Formats: sequence, C-alpha cells, structure tokens
Amino acid sequence: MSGLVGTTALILAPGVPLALGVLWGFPRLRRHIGPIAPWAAIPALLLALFGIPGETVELSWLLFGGYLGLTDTTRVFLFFTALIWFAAGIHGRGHLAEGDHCERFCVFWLFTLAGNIGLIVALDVALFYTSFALMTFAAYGLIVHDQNEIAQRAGRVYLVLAVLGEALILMGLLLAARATAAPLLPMLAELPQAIAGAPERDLIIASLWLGFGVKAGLPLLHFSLPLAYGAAPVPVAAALAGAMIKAGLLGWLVTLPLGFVGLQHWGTIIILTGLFAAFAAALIGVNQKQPRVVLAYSSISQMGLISVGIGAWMVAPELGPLLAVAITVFALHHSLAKAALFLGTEVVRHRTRRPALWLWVGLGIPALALAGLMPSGLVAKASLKYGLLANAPVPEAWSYLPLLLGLAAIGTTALMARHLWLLRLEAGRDEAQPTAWHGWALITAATVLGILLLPLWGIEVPWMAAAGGLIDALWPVAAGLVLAAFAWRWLRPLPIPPADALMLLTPLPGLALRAGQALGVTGPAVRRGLRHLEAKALDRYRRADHRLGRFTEQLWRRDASLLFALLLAVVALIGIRIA
Amino acid sequence: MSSALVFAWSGVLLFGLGLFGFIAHRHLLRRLLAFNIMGSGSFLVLIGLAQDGRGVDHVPHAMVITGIVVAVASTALALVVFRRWYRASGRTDLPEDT
Amino acid sequence: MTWNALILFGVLATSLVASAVIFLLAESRHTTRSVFNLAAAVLKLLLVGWIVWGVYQNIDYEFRFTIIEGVDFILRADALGMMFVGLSSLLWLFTTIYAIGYLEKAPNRSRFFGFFSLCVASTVGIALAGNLFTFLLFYELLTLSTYPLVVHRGTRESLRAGQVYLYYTLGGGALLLFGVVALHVLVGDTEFVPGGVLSGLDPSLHPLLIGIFLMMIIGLGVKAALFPLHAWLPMAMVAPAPVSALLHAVAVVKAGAFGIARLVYDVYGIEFAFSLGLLGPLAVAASITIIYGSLRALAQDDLKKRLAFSTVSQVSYIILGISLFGPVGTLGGLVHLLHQGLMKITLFFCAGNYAETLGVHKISELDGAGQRMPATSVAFTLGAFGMIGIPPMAGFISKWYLGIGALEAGMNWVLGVLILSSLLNAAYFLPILYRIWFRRRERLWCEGKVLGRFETSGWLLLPTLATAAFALIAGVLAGMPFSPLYWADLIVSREYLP
Amino acid sequence: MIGLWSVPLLFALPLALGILSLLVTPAWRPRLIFVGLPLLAVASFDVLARLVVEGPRIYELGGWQAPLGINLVVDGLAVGMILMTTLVASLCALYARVYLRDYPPSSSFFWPLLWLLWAGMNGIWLAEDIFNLYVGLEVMGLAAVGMVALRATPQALAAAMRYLLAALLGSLAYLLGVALLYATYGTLSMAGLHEAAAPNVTTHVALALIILGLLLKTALFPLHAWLPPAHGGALTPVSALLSALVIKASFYILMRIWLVLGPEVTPIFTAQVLGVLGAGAVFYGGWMAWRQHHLKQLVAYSTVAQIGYLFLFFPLVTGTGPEAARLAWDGTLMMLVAHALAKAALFLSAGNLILAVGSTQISHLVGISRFRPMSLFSFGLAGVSLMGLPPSGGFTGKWLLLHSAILSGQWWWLIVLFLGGLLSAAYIFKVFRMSFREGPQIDRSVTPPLTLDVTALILASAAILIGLTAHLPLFWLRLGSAFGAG
Repeated sequence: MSGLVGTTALILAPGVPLALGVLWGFPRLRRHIGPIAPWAAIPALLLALFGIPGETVELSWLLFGGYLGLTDTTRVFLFFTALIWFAAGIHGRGHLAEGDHCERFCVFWLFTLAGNIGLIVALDVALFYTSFALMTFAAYGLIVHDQNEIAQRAGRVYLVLAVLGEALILMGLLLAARATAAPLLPMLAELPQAIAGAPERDLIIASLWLGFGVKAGLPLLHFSLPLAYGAAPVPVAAALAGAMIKAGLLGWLVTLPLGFVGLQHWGTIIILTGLFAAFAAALIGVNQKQPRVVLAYSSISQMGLISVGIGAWMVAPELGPLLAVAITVFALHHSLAKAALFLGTEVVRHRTRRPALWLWVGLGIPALALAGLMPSGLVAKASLKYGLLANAPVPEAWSYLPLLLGLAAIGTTALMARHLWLLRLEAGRDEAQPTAWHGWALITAATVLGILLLPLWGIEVPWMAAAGGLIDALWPVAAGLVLAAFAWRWLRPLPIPPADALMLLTPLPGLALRAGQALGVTGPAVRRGLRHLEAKALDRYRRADHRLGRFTEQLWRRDASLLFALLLAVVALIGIRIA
Repeated sequence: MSSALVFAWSGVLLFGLGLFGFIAHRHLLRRLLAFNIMGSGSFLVLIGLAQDGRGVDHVPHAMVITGIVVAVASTALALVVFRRWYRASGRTDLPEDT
Repeated sequence: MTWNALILFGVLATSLVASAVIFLLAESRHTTRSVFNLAAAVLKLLLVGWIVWGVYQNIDYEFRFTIIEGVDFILRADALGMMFVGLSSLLWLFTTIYAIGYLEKAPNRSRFFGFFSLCVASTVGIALAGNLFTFLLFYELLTLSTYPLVVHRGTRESLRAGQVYLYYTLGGGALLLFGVVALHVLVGDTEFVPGGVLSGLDPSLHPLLIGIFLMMIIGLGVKAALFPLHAWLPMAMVAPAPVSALLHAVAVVKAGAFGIARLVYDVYGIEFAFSLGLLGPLAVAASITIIYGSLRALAQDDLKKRLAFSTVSQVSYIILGISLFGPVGTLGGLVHLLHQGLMKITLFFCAGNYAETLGVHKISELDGAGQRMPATSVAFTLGAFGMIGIPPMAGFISKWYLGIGALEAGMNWVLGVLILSSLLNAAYFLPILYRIWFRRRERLWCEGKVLGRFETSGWLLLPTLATAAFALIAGVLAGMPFSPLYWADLIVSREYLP
Repeated sequence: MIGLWSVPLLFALPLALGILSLLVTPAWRPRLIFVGLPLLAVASFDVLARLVVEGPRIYELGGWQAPLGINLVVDGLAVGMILMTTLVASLCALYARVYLRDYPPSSSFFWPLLWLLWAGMNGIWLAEDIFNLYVGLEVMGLAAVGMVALRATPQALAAAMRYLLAALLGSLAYLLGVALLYATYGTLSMAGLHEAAAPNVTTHVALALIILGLLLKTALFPLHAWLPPAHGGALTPVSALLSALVIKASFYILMRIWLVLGPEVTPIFTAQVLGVLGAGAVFYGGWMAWRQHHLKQLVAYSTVAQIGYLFLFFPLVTGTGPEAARLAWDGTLMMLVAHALAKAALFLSAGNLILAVGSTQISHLVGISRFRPMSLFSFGLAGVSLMGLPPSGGFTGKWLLLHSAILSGQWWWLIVLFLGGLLSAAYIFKVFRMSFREGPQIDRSVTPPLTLDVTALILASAAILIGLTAHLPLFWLRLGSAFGAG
C-alpha cells in the first residue's frame, strides 16, 4: 500500500467504528447504523491483510500526541481480531439491527470494536491505554445486555476486575513511562527496555502482568471469564473469548521486558502460574454444566499454555524470536478456534436445514484444532515446543515441559469432549434464523485455513516440526478421549459453580463500601455525640449566660458610680506609689 | 500649709463628699445636689491652686465662671429630665435595669 | 492609566456592574435581567479571550493603586491567573444560562443573580490579584457573597449549612489575614513573583515562615475543603444546583486551591518551600483528603452529597500536584484545576437536571434515567469517566501527569494514592452509571411539568452538554494549542524558568 | 480671605442656627438644614483645602492671645474629624427630616439640639486648650442628653437621666484633672503642656482623673452601662449621631492629651491597662450584642465592642518604635472613621428595618430579605466594615493595627483582633440569618421612604470606600501630628 492509502487505512481501522459510534448519537441516524455495524471491522481486516509494518501516522493533537502503526506481531493480532469481530458481527446481526435494546447493543459493539482495534494499532502508550479502557468499559454494556440476574452478576464481577486491572495497568504504565526518555509521550516500543532498566522493575512487571492478566484470565483474576462468557450474547462471547482475551496477551507482549534481560524468578513464576492455570482450569472446566462455561475454562487453560511461552521468553531472552513466532501462531490458532466454538454453541441450538452431519463436522473442527490435531493446532503446539527446547542454556526442569504440555492436551481434549457432549443436549432447541450460520462458517473455515496466511506476514511456519509432532499430539488426544468415555460412563460432575473460588472473595469489594459507611457512620455518630454535648453545653451556657448577663449589666448599671470611684481611688493610689 | 493649699484640700474634701453622696443616694435630687457639691469642690481646687504664689491669675477666674455657667445649665437640664421622669414613672430614683 | 490596565479592570467590572444593576432591577423584570446578565458574561468572555491572547504574547497587564502606604491594590494578568479567570468566566456564562432555566418561576431571583455575579467578580479578583493583600480582599469578598447563595432557599437546613459555612470560612479567613500581615511585616508588600519573595530571608526566620505557611494553608485549606476542614462543603449542597455547580465545584473550592498554588509558587517559591520541607506534609494532607473524600462518597445515597465528597477528594488532586516538587507534577495539578472544574460542573448540572426534571435526588431512584434523559445521562457518564480518570477524558490527562510528577519528585507512594483513589472513584461512580443505563424503572416518572421539546428545558440541557463536550475535548485534544494542558505547560515554563 | 472665616464659622454657624431654630415654629425647624448644611459643607471643605495648601496652623480667634483668647488648632486630625462630622451629621439630618415627620411636634426640638451638638463637637475638634475641650464636651454632652430624652417615654427618660449623670461625673473628673494640670504647669494650651509636662505625682493624678472622666464619657467597658439604653432607646437618627460621633469626641480628647503629654509622662502600665479594658470591651460588647433580642440594642452593644478597638491605640503607641506607633495612629484613626460611618449606617438601616417590620425584635425580621433588600444591603455593607472584612474601612484599620501589633511584638492584641472579628461576625450574621429564613410569602412590610434607604446606603458605601482609598485620608490625618513625617 502506498503511503497515503496506508495512512488512511491506519486511521480508518479504528476510526470507522468510532465514527459510527459517535454518529449513533444522532437519533435519526440510529436506524441506519445497526445494519452496517458488522461491516465496521472490514477496514481493519483489510489493513491487516495489506498493511505494511513500519508505516506510522502521527496525530499530534490527540491526547499527549498519538501514533498509529503496525508491527509484525500486531498485524497477526489485527487480522484475527478483525476477522472474529466481523464474523461475530454477521452472526449477531439480530442483536445489532433488531431485538430488545438493539440500539444500545449497537453502540457498545462499535465502541468495543474501536477500542480493540485501536489498542492493536496504537504505537504510543496513551493511545494504547485509551483504547484498552474504551474496549474494557464498552464491553461491559455488551456483557450485561440480556439484563437478567446472571448477566448482571457477570457484569459486576467483570467491572470490578476490569477496574482493578485498569488501575494496575495505569500504575505499571506510569512507572514504566517514568523510566523512558520521554515520560510524557512514551512509545510502546520503548517500554520493555525502559522497564528492564528501571529501579522499580519488579513492581512494574507485577502490575502489568496482573493488570493485563485480568483480560488474559490469570488464575484468581479469571472470574469474569466463565461468568461473562456464559452470560453475554453469543457473538459477544465469541469476541470476548477470541479477540479481547488476546488484548491482554498483546499487552504482555508489548510491555513486558521480554528479550532484554533474563528475569529468572519472574519467568519461573509466570511459567508455574501458566501450568497451574492449564491444569486447574481443565479440572474445573470438565465439571461445568454449560457449554460456554466449559469453553471459558478451556480459554483459561490455553492462555496458561501461552503464559508458559512468555515465562520461558523471560527466563531465556535468546529464545525470543522462536517464542515470538510460537506465541503469535498459538494466539491466532486459539482465537479463531475459540471464536468458532462459541459461535457454534448458538448455531447448534437452531434447527437448521443443513444435514446434521455437516453441522457436527463443523463443530468438531475447532475442537480438534484445540486438542492439537488440526493443522493449526499442530503447528501452534509444535512451534511452542520447538521454541522451548531450542538450543539454549535453559534450566534443567524444562525437560519436563513437553510432557506437561502433553498432559495439558489431555485436559483440553477432555474439555472439548465435555463441550461437545453438552452441546448435544442443547441441539435444536430454537427456531432457525436463516443467516445464523454464515459467521460461524466463515470463522470455522478460517480455523482450518488461517494458518496458511502466516507466510503472508513473513512468519516461517515450522511445518516439518509440526508433522513430526503428530505422533506426540495423538497420545494425549487418545488418552483424553478414553478419560472422557470413562468419565461419561462412571463419573458425575462435581458441583463447582461457574466462577469457582469467587464466592470466597465476594466480601472484598464490599469492604471498601463498609469502610466508607463506617467513616460515614462514625462521622454522624461523633457529630450526634457532639451535638448532644453541644446542646447540653449550650443549654447550660444559655442559663449561665442569662444570669451572668443580667448580673453584670445590673452590676455595671447600679454601681457605675461606685465602680468609677473605686477605679479613681486605685489609679490615684498607683499614681502616688509610682511617684 | 498655705492658704492656697487649704483651699485646695477643702476642694478635694468637698469633691470627695460629693462623690460619696452621688454614690450613696438613690434619690435623683440628692444626687444632683451631690453633683453640685462636687462641682464646687473642683472650682475651689482650681481657684486655690492657681493662687499658689503667682499673684492674681485671671485664667482660673474665667474658667470657674465658665464652669459655673456649665454647671447651672447642666443642673437645669437634669431638673427638666428629672421632672419629666417623675411625671412619667412616679419614681424619684432610677430603676436598676431596663 | 493605560488601555491594558483598563481592560483588566473591565474584566472585573463586567461582573461587578452586572451585579449592581441586577440588584437595582425590580424582581419582576426577568427578561431584562437575563439579557443583561448574559451580555455581561459574553462581554467578559471576550475580554478574557483578548487578555489571554495578550498574555500569551507576553504583554503586561497591570492595574494598581495605593490603598495605604506600602499596600497596593494590584490586578495583574499572568498565565496562572488567566487560567483561573478563563475557567470562571467560561463557566459563568454556562452557569448563568443554566440558572436562568433552573430558577424559572422561583422567588428571589434578583438577589440570587446579583450575588452570583458578585461571586464571579470575587473569583476573577482572586485570580487577577497581584499581591497577597488584593488576594485576601477578594477571598473574603467571596465568602461574603457566597453566604446568601448558600442560604438562598431559606430553609432551616440551608440556614444551618450557611452557619457552618461561615464558621469555617470566617475562621479560615482570619487565620489567612494573620499570615498575610505577618508576611507583610517581614517583606513588605507581598507581590506575587515567580520563584517567590521569601527565599532571601534570614535562616533564623525559617521556623516562623513555617508557622506562617501552616496558618495560611489552614486558611486556604478551608475553602479548598482539605480534610479535616471540609465539613462545610457537603452541607452546602442544600443550595440550588447552579450554586453547587459553579461555586462549590469551581469558584469557592478552586479559590482555595488557587490560593495554595499562589502561596507555594509565587510567595514562598517552590524551591524554597521544598527546602523548608513544607511540600511533603502538604502532599500527605492532600492524599489523606483524597482517600477520605472517596471513601465518604462511597457511602452517600444523595447524588449531590456524593458529588460533594467527590469534590473534596478531587480538589486535593490539585493540591497534591502543587506539592509535588517538579514541573510535571505542577503541570498535573494546574491542569486539573481546569479539568476538574469542567467535569464536576457537568456532573452537578446533570444532578440538577435529574432533580428538576424527574424530581430525583437519590442515587437509588435513578434507575432507568438513561432511557428518559439520554443526553443528560451521556453527559453524566462522560463526567464520571473523567473523574475516574478513564482516557480519553480530561481526568486521565491530569492523572497521568500527576503520576509521572510524583515519580519524578521521588514520591512513589503518591502513585499508590492515585491508583487507590481511581479504584474508589470507580467504585462510587460506576454503580450510578449502572443504575442510569442498565436498570429499568418500575414506576412512571413523576414529572410535574413539561420542560420544552427536549428531554428537559433547553436552558438546562445546553450548558450541560457544552461543559461535557469541553471536558471531553480537553482530554482528546490535549495536544492542541490553547488546550488546558497547553496553557498549564505555558505556566510551568514561565514559573520554572523565570 | 474667606478661609479665615471658615474656621470660626464651623462652630459659630451651628450655634447661631441652633438659637434661630429655637425661635422659629416647629414646622420651619427642619428647613434650616437647607441653609446650614451647604454652608457647613463649604466651610469644612475650605478648611481642608487650606490645610492641604498651607499646612497645619494655629488659629487665634478674634486675634486675642492665649491664655484669655481662644486658640484653635487646624491640623490634619481636627480637619479629618470635622469632615467626618459634616458627612455623618448632614446625612443624619437629611434622614431625620423624613424620619421625624411621623413623630409629635415636640420631637422638633431635635433640630436645635442637633445644631448645639454640632457646635460642641466642632468646638472639641478645633480646641487647642484643655479647658475649651471641657466646654465643648459639656455643650455636646448636654445636647446629647437632650436628644436621648426626645422620645419622652419613661425608658428614654431613664436612659437620658443615666446618661446625664454619667456625663456630669465624667466632666467633673475631667475638670478636676484640668485644674490640677493648670496648677502644676500654669498653662492650659496643649503646646505649652507638651513642653512643660514632666512625670510627677500631680500630673499622674491629673492624668488619672482625666482618663477616668473620659472613659466614662466614651463608655469604655466596664463604664459602659449607660450607653446601650441611651443609644439603643433613642430615636434612630439620634442613635446614629451618638454612636457615630459623640463618643468619638471624648476619645479624641483622650488621644490628644495622651500624645501631648508625651512618652515621658504617660506610663506604659496605664497604656496596657487601657488596652486590656479595650479588649474587655471587645469581648464583653460582642458577647452582649450577640445575645440581644432587639435590633437596636444589638447595634448599641456593637458600639461598646467597637470602642474597645480604639483603645488598643494606647498600648500600641506607647513605648513602641516610631513605625509601630505611626501604624497604630493610622489604624486607630481608620477604625474611628470607619466605625463612625459604618455605625451610623448600621443604625439608620436598622431603623429602616424596624420601620419596615414595625417591630424592634430581631426574630420579626424573618424573610425580610425578599421584600426590603435595599435596607438589608446597607446593613450588610456596614456590617462588613464592623466585622473587619475586606474591602472596608474596618478591614484597613484592622490590618494597620495588626501590623502595628506584630511590629511592636505585642502579639496578645492579635488575639483580641481575631476573636473580636469573629464575635462581630456572629452578631451581624445573627440578623442576616433571620432575614434569609423563608417566612410569609406575602409582603406585609412597610416601605420606608426612599431618602431613608439612600442615606443609609451612602454612609455604608462610604465605610467601604474609605477602606479602598485610605491612602489619601490617612495622609491628611497625619498632617501636623507627631507622625506627620512618616
């Protein structure tokens, strides 16, 4: 793309949805915006396909000065993000153009989309953070769209965690920006190096890791995922699980000091957390009773695997190039597959005219991909293993990683099996919508074929390693299926609520309110006490004052002359004494 | 003690007596009389001290004459007010609070 | 007397004359009064624009005459002052429009608008004051002219609030007076000079200077609602909405914060204040106020009360910025002076709109207000997001600069305060937004009157939307020339490099 | 040579008008002000012009030498007081002309008494010897007593009687002091005393007598008991005149004599005692004012409190540096003038409010702010000056006194000024609070004639303006005084 076109495309990608969202403010235009809302992601998609990395746009008037551009990594992210939004948009046309509160839904949709794309194309911190916040808060409107109890609870949890995340990110970014050359206009690209050299490095890494972790479903910050995915409308859930969860990952990738300095302890912590997430999420997920919640736990589990890659990158900076590819590929693979699975949950509910076989094949494809058997899954997992085991001085313990990844794949397989099993129970419940399957078909196709586009962005796909890993990939799937069959026959799911440990933490947000109330209660209590005292004192004072006032006035008045004489005498005496 | 000092001390004595009367009495007419005694006392002081070895001095004379005029005027005013007060309230002394 | 001095005096005179004329107009002549009031506000805005341009080009505007020997009455336009003048005169226009709509058919309008203009005149005087004496003069005038507005409704509650207001402000004013006289004894007429005038004093006087600083901070802190001197502010919310909006979100509290800025930058000089060790305690006081105000706001159900506690908290951001030693922190504090004004006045306008149109005063009654009054609710949302510090609202710009400033000043703990306060802000604003947008109202709105063809009267809606738009633009277009950020940057470059 | 006549005219004209107004019918009495006021105003401004052009000087009445002749001093202080008197008394006269229409014809004795009072005051301002001061004091005092008695109610008569007794006692003590001084130094002229005065027993006893006599006439706490009933109970213009001007005359004499005797004679101890009494007045007066239920009683007690500020002059001017002393002089005179203007305005506007609601009770003022904003506005402006809030004469005076107290290291007076200001705010806002309370929605108040409101407003505005333009008046007031050089 030539310069001008490229520049325009960079602005249009986030600008079109934003502009549509603003235009929505005019009531007369509202009717027309709903039908075109799904297409708002198209400029971004085109940009991802044809944009050139390195091209930048400066918007000096924006915030502290804004920069837009693409890098090698963000192109891939932009691609799958835009594609998922597009597919979900087509799928969700019903929500966007008609139905209850479709207008409100539409505007939140557009703003969330604008934010999501904006954060990918942003090059400077301010714009990145702005877009991130826009996406986060607009998505709330999408999550609570159905307005039932569950959606409201999900929204509440999401919002509390999101605010917490935003605050942590802001803290991390501020501290990191301080370490850059220009703290008032920091570029994203400068952050990793600056953080690596900052005195508050650990604090920065912690706050950024946890802050973005809210989006990326870190254990104990993940509660909003199962709740929101379960409660939001399906297209929203697809966008959340496919696109927005990767915003957290992108946050990690662009800010954490990856590849500059080996951070042994942080890498280890991240790897261990990732592994914990991968297994714990699988264990909890298989006990869930709702397909979308199962998928949510699968997402947490998969993000745990990606975390392993990031942690490894931190420990061994020299693995950077390989791991970068692996993480990007993994992200692409997981997003598309997960989005396809989510859209599928709704497609399967409708009585479609398609033969059931095709439907189930279509539903199976992303499931298999996640389990690691489709090309994309194979490539993703293989590149991760390849990255981890490349020739580099890595800790001894890493030799167990492939095994652990394999075990995690068993979990994934079990989750997928559980998901499909649950789907079967839901199939064919609702009346068909004639176009409901278009988006799903598009994204399923992308799941299969998306991997082929990687060379377009200059990413070397390790096909050979992938082929070699086929055998490695088979045994976990087989084991997972056996386990699933066993479980289906003999085990009943444990009663674990969708947001597992949240119950234990629920009192926490209330504490702040209590503190405010306590201050407020002490205030009035103290004030009441004071007022009581004051009233008493005032009463006494009034009486005393009355008497005293009368007394003194009478005294002065009756005996003014006596007083005068006394003063006269005193003064005369003093005068004589002084003399 | 020179005659001048005798005059002066008698004046002071009169002033003191007048002051005592002024304080001791409630009846307004008595207080007015006491005031006039005080006035006479101070005139006596003025005349007496002024004679202290400097021959005849006209200034105190002028002052005393003026003072007497003022005292007469004051007494007259006081009597007017007293009469009206007596008529309005029937009392010869001042109430202790209003 | 040059033209420049006359123009400067004109800025003050527009509202003074307006006030006098309004007092003299009969109560029933509403149209004349409104037209005159608006004309004065527009004229003032034009004059301010003129001077802003002049100050930008480094033209000196000064108006001075001698009151008593060694004490001058000085009006002077500098960048810092013009920022406050610009804010007050812009918001005066909007609030006047709002108040005309709000008080339609209410009694005592003559008195209200008269004192209202007088308040603005005092605010402008505070901003333009060229020495401590002139500052004090207008500072006390502000106290006096606000009292009738606080007790405007004449209810027992508002009289009580007025009394509390007086206790605090008169006491504070007296302390301030002592401080000013003491400084006057030490250095003569205390003109505001970038870099301060006290640094040359003998070191043996430094304990005294610290004492004076403390006294004056208490005096100014009363108006800036610094904890524990804030109690009058939430009580004063019984006043009509335009009063709460302009006076308790902008004029009065900002007068205190602005005074602290003057004291630190132009009397003590920030470097001298830093070397005396005064800035650290000030930052701690501001931080405590920020957290305390937020916590208290969390527990309020009355919308205006919640906003009032939010003001308590937010104004201390300005003081926090002032107490951060370094240009960036200063920038953050100063820019927040403008930003907070724009955002908070929007919120108060919205609260007034809800109260006036729907009769709703409590947060728990706001369910579904977004459906009934979308424009007002959008404005409220923008204001609330700005308060939380969510980009791209103006509040984010302030918070970013404050954060970086705190780090540059080596006070990393301040960052924690900022983050905690953001969380608390979110905790008390987001539930309101949730109720407005995502809850449904079960009953019908009890609307007493139909207020025009919009969702509410146009007089009420227009200023609300305008200020909300300004708050948004101030954030989004912060990089443009003559944006608040740009102007604050100009001030800092002049204060720090004199 | 018109100017030469303007000085004697200042007390001869009122005297003549006083006699003339006794001779004409009651209906004609008020009309004399249209002759008297312009002439007196011209004379006052002529004196000011001559002072500014020619500087301070001694004027020998009729060309006779002292001691038998009468010398008049025309310096800044005297001229300042004359102008203040002219302004306040003229406006009070204009007010009274309208106000007294509703009263019985006997109240027209107000006019001769006014002229007599005016003559007495101008005599005091101009007198150069301490005996003429006595004469002036007596003339003024008797006229004032007559004015208090004008209302002819029992309360008014009692107040007048009380006032008269106090005034007589005070004059006699003063006279005795004068006698002792003359006996010691053989001179009555201030210039002579200034040269001759030496610290000895007689002088101290004389000083004590003079001080006590004048304290009683100035109504300084605790000798103030006669003041509230007299000032609070009199007719409104009378209250204004008495509170604004009459008590200032005795303070003026004390101030003059204190400065004339000089720092060798005037003991620091006495100065501090006077200051302490002043502080007592500020607190006691403020407290009592706050607990009053009648509007004019409140204002009267406010006078008791405000007198206290003036007495801070003595500790601040005695034994302190020249700069502190000059500031104390400036501050006290500013306070004095501002109080004269503000208190007159306060009494007049209080009178208007009482006329409007038909009651002297403060609690009956509920809701009056809606219907009588103008009267309340004057009350407020005057109140601003009394509270010492800027921009007002009271504030400028307080500023100067604070400055002087800090400079002389007498920080304890700061507390007096601090608490005094808050106390006065308490009693002024007590009235406002009532007036802002929403009461009946129908206007039942009577509209006072416009003149009444306008005169009060002019005085109140003057109290504010004098604070903003204090530079020039203070400069003039210093002409011919010990602080003139500064």
